[in-house]
Amino acid sequence: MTKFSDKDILLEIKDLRIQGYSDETWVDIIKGVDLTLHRGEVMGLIGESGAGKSTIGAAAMGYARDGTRICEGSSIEFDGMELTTATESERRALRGSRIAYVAQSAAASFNPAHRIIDQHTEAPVHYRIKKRLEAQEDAMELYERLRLPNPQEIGFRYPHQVSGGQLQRAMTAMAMSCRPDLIIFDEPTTALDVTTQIEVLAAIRDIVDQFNTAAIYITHDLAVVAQMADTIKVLLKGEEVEQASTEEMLDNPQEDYTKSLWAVRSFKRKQKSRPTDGTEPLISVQNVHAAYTGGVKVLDDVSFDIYPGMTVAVVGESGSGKSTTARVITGLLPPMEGQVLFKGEPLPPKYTDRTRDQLRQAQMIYQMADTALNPKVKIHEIIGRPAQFYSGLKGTALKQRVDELLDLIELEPSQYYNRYPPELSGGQKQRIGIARALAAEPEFIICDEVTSALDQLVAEGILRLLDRLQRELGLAYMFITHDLATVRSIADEVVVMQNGKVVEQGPKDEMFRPPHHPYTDLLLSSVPEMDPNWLTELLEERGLDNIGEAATSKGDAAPST
Amino acid sequence: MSVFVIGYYAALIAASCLAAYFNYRRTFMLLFSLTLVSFVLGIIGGTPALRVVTIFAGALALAVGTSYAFKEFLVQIARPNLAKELRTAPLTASFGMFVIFTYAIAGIFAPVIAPHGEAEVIASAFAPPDANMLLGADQLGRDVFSRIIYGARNTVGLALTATILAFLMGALAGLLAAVKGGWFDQIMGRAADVIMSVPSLIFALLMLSIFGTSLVVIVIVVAVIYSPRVFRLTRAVAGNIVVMDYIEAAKLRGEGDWYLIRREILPNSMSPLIAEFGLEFCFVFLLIAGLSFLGLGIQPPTADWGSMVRENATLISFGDITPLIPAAAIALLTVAVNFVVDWMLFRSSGLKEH
Amino acid sequence: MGDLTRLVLKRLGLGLLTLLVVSILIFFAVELLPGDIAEAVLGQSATPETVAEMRRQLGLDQPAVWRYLQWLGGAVQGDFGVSLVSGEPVSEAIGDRFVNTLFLAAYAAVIAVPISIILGVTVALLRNTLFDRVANVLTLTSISSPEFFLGYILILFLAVKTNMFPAIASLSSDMSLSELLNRTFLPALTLVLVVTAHMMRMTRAAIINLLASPYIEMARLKGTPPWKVIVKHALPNAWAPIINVIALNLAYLITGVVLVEVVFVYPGIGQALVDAVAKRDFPIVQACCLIFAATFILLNLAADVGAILTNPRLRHPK
Amino acid sequence: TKSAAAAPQRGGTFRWGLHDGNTGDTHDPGTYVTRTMIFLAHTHRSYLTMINGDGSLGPDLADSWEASADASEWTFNLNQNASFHSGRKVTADDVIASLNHHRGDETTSAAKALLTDVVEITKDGDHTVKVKLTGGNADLPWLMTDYHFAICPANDDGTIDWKSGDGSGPYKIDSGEFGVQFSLSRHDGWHGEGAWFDKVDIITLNDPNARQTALVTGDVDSVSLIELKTMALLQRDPNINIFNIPSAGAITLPMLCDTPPFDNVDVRNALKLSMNRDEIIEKIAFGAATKANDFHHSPAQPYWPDDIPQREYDPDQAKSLLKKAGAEGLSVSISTADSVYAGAVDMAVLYAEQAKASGINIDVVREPNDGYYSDVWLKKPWCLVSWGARPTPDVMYTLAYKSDAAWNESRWQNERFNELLLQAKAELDDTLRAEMYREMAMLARDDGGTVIPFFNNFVYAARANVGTPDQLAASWESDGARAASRWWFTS
Ligand SMILES: Nc1ncnc2c1ncn2[C@@H]1O[C@H](COP(=O)(O)OP(=O)(O)OP(=O)(O)O)[C@@H](O)[C@H]1O
Ligand SMILES: Nc1ncnc2c1ncn2[C@@H]1O[C@H](COP(=O)(O)OP(=O)(O)OP(=O)(O)O)[C@@H](O)[C@H]1O
Ligand SMILES: [Mg+2]
Ligand SMILES: [Mg+2]
Repeated sequence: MTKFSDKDILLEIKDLRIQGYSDETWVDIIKGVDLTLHRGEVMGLIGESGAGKSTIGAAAMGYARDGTRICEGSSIEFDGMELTTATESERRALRGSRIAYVAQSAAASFNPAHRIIDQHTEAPVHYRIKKRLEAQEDAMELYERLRLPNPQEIGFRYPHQVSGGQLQRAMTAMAMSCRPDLIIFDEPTTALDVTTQIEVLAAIRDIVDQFNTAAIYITHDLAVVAQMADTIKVLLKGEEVEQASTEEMLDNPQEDYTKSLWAVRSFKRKQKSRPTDGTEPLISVQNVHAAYTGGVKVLDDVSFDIYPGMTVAVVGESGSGKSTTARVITGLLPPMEGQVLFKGEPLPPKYTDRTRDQLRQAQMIYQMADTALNPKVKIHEIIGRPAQFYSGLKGTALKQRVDELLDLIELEPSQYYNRYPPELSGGQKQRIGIARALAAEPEFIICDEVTSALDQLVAEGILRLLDRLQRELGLAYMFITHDLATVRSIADEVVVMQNGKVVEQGPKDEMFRPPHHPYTDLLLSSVPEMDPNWLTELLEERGLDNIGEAATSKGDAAPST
Repeated sequence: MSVFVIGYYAALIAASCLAAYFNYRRTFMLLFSLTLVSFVLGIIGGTPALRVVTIFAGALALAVGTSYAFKEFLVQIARPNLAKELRTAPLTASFGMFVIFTYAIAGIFAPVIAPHGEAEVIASAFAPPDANMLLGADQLGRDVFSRIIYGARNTVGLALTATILAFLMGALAGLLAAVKGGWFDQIMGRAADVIMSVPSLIFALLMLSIFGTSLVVIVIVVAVIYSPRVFRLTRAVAGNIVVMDYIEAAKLRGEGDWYLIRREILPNSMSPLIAEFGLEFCFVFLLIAGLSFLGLGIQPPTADWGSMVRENATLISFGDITPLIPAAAIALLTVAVNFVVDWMLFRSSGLKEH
Repeated sequence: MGDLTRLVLKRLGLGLLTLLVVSILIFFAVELLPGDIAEAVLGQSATPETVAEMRRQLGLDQPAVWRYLQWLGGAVQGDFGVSLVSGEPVSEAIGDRFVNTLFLAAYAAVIAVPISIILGVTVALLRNTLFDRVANVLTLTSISSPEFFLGYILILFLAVKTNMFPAIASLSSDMSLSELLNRTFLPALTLVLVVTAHMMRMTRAAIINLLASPYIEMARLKGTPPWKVIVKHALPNAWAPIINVIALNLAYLITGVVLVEVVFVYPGIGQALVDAVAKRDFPIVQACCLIFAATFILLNLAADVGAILTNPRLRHPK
Repeated sequence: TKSAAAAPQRGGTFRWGLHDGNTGDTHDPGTYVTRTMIFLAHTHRSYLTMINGDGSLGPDLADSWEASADASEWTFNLNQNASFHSGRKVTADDVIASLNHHRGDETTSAAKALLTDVVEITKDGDHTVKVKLTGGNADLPWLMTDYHFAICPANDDGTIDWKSGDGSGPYKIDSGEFGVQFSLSRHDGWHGEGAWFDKVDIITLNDPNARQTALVTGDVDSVSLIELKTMALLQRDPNINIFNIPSAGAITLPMLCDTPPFDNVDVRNALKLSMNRDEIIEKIAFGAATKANDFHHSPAQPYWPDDIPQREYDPDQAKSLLKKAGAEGLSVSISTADSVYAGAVDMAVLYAEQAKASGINIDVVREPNDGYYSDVWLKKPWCLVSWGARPTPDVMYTLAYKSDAAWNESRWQNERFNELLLQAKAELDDTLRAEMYREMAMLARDDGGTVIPFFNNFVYAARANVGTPDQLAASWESDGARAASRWWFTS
């Protein structure tokens, strides 16, 4: 609080209360939060999913998101103007020009129908701040500052022609287009992988510094916010837990909840090693080459083994072929060459040719629980179906099995038995996905980025659950991820992939000990650490140009699904 | 200035003041603009114009009241889950449900409700309404009200059967095409093109002339004419669903096509299909009415709204409203169905605004 | 763009196949219709000998398959035969009428398409307000009575009572364009009323369906005014379904307006088709149906191409 | 009729809306079937004879005609002034070729049946035609008014040129499109009297509403058919005159007399007694009809027997007849279609209601309009038929009641009736002939298989500024289809 004087207050929120409409009633989402932001200050807003971070961010613009309303008695004062009582058009006049917003997923928030630059110039032209051509030139300048490749040309592309990291930077540039006093970043890097995340973080930090713009940086990742913010505010269920300057917060968290956030990263389990008694590997991927129809080769001579009861982590940046490997194993994508052995027996390449039992043995847990669970099917049927299908359970036996599974994933059966997936939280959905895989009683489960869409507390819970199940049921996991922190905590062996090739593999502890393959090195060093100076140091170490490199080399990467 | 006129303005102004006092801004704006409009109307049209406004407003208020009460009623009797959904329904939607409900009752209990038989000749041609015949008589001296009631059973029954059949055929083919893909998809797509590219009246004429004009044939022919549209829609919707991970998961489990369609895809494609149902239903009505242009529709003396409009349509040219009554019956149902559909669409859009 | 050309060519090829199937279907359907041209032409006064004689003269005594192949042989070379009744070449018999139909369809479309899109956008903007409800009730009411009845009502008010437009749309070759537009205004208006509701509701639904998207919220957060959010941000992404419904309705305007033609005595192709079916004049029926099918195929193709052109993802693949 | 007959005057374009036309129409007189073509034929072509406004037979192309004593040979003397629109004079060759168009094995003419008893047609000089018959036929000159027998120019090979649309009628075709509209202008060399209008536009208006509004708005000057339902409403318009002319056209309900239960005469009579004709005329024809008595001979035709008692609605007697026939609780179905007659389906429904009183259940089956006369008529045991007006009872009876007639729609066989028919045909003495027709009427009424509810009137209309003769012909709508040559504009 020392850095900024009280005269420079830009935004002052007092006793903010926001209600959301659900189930025909208004429920409190934000229960009286105060917030003071000075010019040039960056405030980090953290808290678990659903804490109300985005809602506060929008409220700072005087905007109540669809289905929410700001209650009377709240006060939002922006630069001397009271937003709660201002008319809609007065409030609208601020948006884009004086307060800008950077959305969580740039890919979804850019309008697919217009070129990036047209969306960029929309606000300045609308507010008559700049002429279109001027605005375009300014955009190119901003692109350059944000180290986007081809700054002269990239704006004339459509959003789908640009990679996720680049879009996120273009979004930041767009927010800058009117040189606003305040930018709200709503989890701008959650959808990006570690290597890309760094570039975006660096770009945001630069631009905010350069223009002395105030910012609210919303995230659920403490390590990230540590790099960005001057002050940090921790939220829980719509209420403030504590607020302090970044250093203070990191060194000396006061509240239990904040401390628990720290503890997440401490989960670690003992590493197991391969059985030495000559047991055959459960799954053996042998010299697999694969391509999607009509496309280029996606997998190039991939081989690795997975032994019973062990966890093999497959890491690599987006588009490196991790999911494709999983598809080959499950038989969704027959390989061009090579084969997959199950306990030494070759599996038919196409899943339609596999027997029911072969299908049962290899189950998959998907990354996006939202798309992996049918929203119109009740929980008990989602979980019960594999049990019914493979084991022929019926009636009370089936119900008992479903209850058992629900118990296993720590969801109270009586409460969740009849719910539909949309009525669950992200973590709960992911648990249902796990239960569905378990219901088949497999020996082997593929976990495709099961934690990347979840916040850390929940993700931690899932990892513990998987670990417990492995211990109790002796399962083998193939754990696809790009998050090395997760790898550290759960893996026994690691396979690193890049551009469809396995670049390195071995037991975890070896992998985390230098020397590495340069790519592994890049991955490892990109995982943010809880040190406020980590990013600065890393950038110095790598040199600015290197980061840009990492972004362009995978401009084509498809967003992971 | 009659008592009516004074009362009229007094009521309006009082209501406006009340609304203003209690801070109902929209209600106030509505009421007060009505007051202002009424001044103009009163000057131009005199008391009769005001009466029309009153009747109109009264009818509207009645409709609003009924809808509100009906919604509360439904909320009370529905299961908790359903009740929760119903509570979100706007008044228009509950009005729609009320009308549909009324039509259903009228259709199911037609013989009990209708004072006369649908074919019974009881008066002279075009006899005016009286205590016995609420809406007067038609060209043969049959009670129009009774025929409207029976029409609800015949027309709606037929249209409903035909539409449902069209949806069964179209949706099933669309789902299968989406799941199977490949040549099956192609063949079904081309077949749909062929059916759609023959004008529907001609298609109906050809089919009905060849296979006869029994009710069953009519239903099947109408269903065949409309199923390609449903097919295309379903195919498009299901096409978006089959790429979802949960479908992949089910396929990996080794599930058959039938299970995929029934348990996984269908529940997720319901809402666009239902929305389409609202309009198709109305088109089916009209096609059946159009069939009677070719002498192919429902057999006489069965009452059918479309034919009732047709039979006396020329009277409208002389300002006689006889044909408007069945036309209004159709229009009311169409509007009602689409009000409900609008609500479903709105829900599926994920918007929550008020 | 190479992909687009390939798509168009492929679809055109499939379209030809569809036409072939349609022609087979129509031929045998007409063949299966009870009665034949001889009985139809002679009507009530047909006697077995005259009917037999007429059949012989028209070559109807040959096997159906043979006659179909003969027709097909001609059609492939662009000769669609002569009307069995009048002996006139098919192109002469229906050429003018098709032009008339196209004119009326274009007239109606030029009014209906912009109106329904503008109305659709407006009701999407003012969704769930009184305006929305009223617009919906009105358009829905207009499609819920048979189109001929709608025509009668328009005639009553605009022709008989106020004498603003002529009640019958008979054409002559020496009319000026404005006279033509005036003469055909009522049938065009009827058609407009018939097709507007569908297109308007689809526009509304397609737009509303997008309003919960993140980029719409983003647009709002950029300070874009509500109408601009709809017009600039939602509409461009909603084109695909809208274009499809427009195509469907345009096809209807060309192929489905027999009743309107009858009511307004408009010499269009629909009337010609119905007459030809009544007379079992196979070459005419076939030609009309093929024209209709081709229209339908082309419009569908245009809709698909339109959907691609309005979607940058498809227009500029990576 | 409302309009007073003022002195006719020349000028104007007569726009004439006709109620039935088809894109597939042609100028071939052998296949005339729609009203548009029939009326057009009466406007641009000529016939040998014509029916006058007062119902008598008058000259057209033939100045005069005489029969041999047994009426088996007829001579027609042609008008020497008559010429085709092309300018060529009308000769005996044209007449012979035109009549031969409907004869012989090669013909596809619908009128073939009418000329089966013609043995030979010869000429006697350029302007005399002789027709030789197998037996006597006193009605041959009447027969020549049939709409098929339009005279067209002959080709050299004895066929006719019908395609060009040339004729010798009062107006010549300037332009036209079948099923849509024809424009005609006066043929200055016409041999007849009248043709007051300068031009005539014939417009096909199939839709009843289109006809009425066109008349009301003045888009046409006259229409050939008014929908009966709205007749009374239209009558209120002071600018419009409605003509309501009793005709010889009839609605018939033929039962196949060789098919049970109609093979029992008591059943047939019970059905005839179960019809309340007054109510049907009131509700279906809206009064515009003449009550019929189950024999197909109308007051608008010559020799009508006026002393036959009218059959009335009598459910009780019907019941007792049914009892006698052992057919109580009779259930039959009747086929009908909308296209037969406006209100045909309604009529059947109403009849079914009336017959309930006799304990008869009539099931109304609506058949498709399309192909009604080829699929239903003469095939289904009981159906509803509409007959155009025929000039004489002989033509009508020969066509549809003679036991071996192709169109004996009820398959009624009656020796005595056939005998009388042949006798009457050749009988030139009017009193004797009338006597025979009376007996035939009684036979048809009491034994025949056809229920005839009414003879429908022709109801058509013109705008008030159209002048008409005092008497309007009852052979077709619009003054015997000759409005174009008989009417005029008054102002
Ligand atoms: N329209 C609404 N109606 C009812 N509840 C809502 C609505 N919008 C949000 N909420 C609830 O408000 C709470 C806060 O939501 P918000 O989006 O602000 O969370 P967040 O902290 O941004 O979470 P995340 O990290 O998942 O983005 C959540 O519990 C959410 O379910
Ligand atoms: N269905 C598909 N058709 C064609 N190409 C595909 C398809 N799915 C993926 N690809 C391509 O294959 C490559 C590897 O994709 P894959 O999904 O295996 O990557 P990943 O390592 O799982 O990435 P992420 O971390 O983003 O999930 C990418 O270049 C991608 O664009
Ligand atoms: Mg959020
Ligand atoms: Mg992946």
